[in-house]
Amino acid sequence: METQIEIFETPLNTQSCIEWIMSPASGGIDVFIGTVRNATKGKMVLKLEFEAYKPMAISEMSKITQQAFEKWPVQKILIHHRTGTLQVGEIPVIIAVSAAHRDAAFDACRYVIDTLKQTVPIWKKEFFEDGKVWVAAHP
Amino acid sequence: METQIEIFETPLNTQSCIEWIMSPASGGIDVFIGTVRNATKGKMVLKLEFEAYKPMAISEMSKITQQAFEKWPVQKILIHHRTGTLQVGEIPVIIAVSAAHRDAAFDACRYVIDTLKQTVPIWKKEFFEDGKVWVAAHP
Amino acid sequence: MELNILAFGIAKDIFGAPSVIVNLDEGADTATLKTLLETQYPRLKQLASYMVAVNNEYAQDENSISERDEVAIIPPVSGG
Amino acid sequence: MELNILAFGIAKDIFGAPSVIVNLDEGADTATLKTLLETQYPRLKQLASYMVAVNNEYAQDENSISERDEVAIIPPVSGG
Repeated sequence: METQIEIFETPLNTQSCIEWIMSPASGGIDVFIGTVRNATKGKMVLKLEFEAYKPMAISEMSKITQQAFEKWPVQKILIHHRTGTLQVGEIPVIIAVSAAHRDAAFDACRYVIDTLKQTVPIWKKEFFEDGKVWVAAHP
Repeated sequence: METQIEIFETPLNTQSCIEWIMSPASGGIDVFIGTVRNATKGKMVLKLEFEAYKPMAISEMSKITQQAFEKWPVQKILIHHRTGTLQVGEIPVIIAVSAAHRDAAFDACRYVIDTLKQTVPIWKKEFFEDGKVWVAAHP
Repeated sequence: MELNILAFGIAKDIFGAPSVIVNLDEGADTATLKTLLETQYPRLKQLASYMVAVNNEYAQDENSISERDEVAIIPPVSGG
Repeated sequence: MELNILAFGIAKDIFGAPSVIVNLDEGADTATLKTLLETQYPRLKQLASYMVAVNNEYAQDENSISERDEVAIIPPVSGG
């Protein structure tokens, strides 16, 4: 039950995540990679900015991993989140989960990203040609 | 709706899979990495051998990706499968799926690996200290 | 007591600063803090929702706050 | 007709070779092929199950086979 939970201001590295998560005891690894899409609801996105309340974000991500360990027989969980300005195609988040069997890895990985988006104090601002908006702020 | 379906006799490369699957139109990527576990039902595994009926395996994997494109709004699907002798910790299979939204990527990725294990003519032989066995051959 | 309130995301825009200082009675609860902030910054009420965090934990309305607590306004999150 | 039957996985072990040649009437169906093979190689019947593939497609028992077809025995798969 190892975790690696980090918030970076520099580009995330998928390869180092995969190297950390692999182990001889694992049979299945699920990796979720969030990427900055070029459009939101049909509107062209220029870039994103992510801001984190860092100590609380780390604490909330740690809670999520503990919940996942309680719910599924998984071995390692990694969460890397990026902050700052991201261009289209860049990676805001990587979640990686290893388990003896793949079902647990899939279930836990999906739980971690779904819950992260609900509870972890990180905010995304989308920049369009005609303005910018904090996502999810208004109804 | 692009696919990359390949069977290799050499080690699979997670990084090249991720480079291929990423695109500015994607918001979520799910990557499943199968790895050779050091034990099966408590018994130490020394190595595995994978054998494929290659043309039919490619054809069946292609069918699975087409089914996934029909079922979910996903953008690209990659399947790389290894054959030959694999040591503990090595990677027999990588599935990667990109989509605008993560739910489709997760669902399709899981469908691809689950269905691959049911229909694609590839066989695994497990080597233990006291013998070897073709997996799933007998009841 | 004087409380320093951290703000993130759109709350920072609404406050016009990454933190603001408010005056509250010692031991006042989270609900009182929210009411005070909404009076001073009416745009807070236009958010889809927002939470208060005390010492890096989401706080309930009835949680009391003391002067040494780290208090933050958490608008709807959108990480990942 | 003489048919070359490809074998994989444990079927290769049972045949003792990666392919065997069998004699079948032209147009015989898959069920007939299976019966013939099970007579010659009784260990086939001990498999959890096995399929016949004709030209890289899973074949049903009633599918007929012609001399130019590529025919393979597909024991339970275990890839991934």
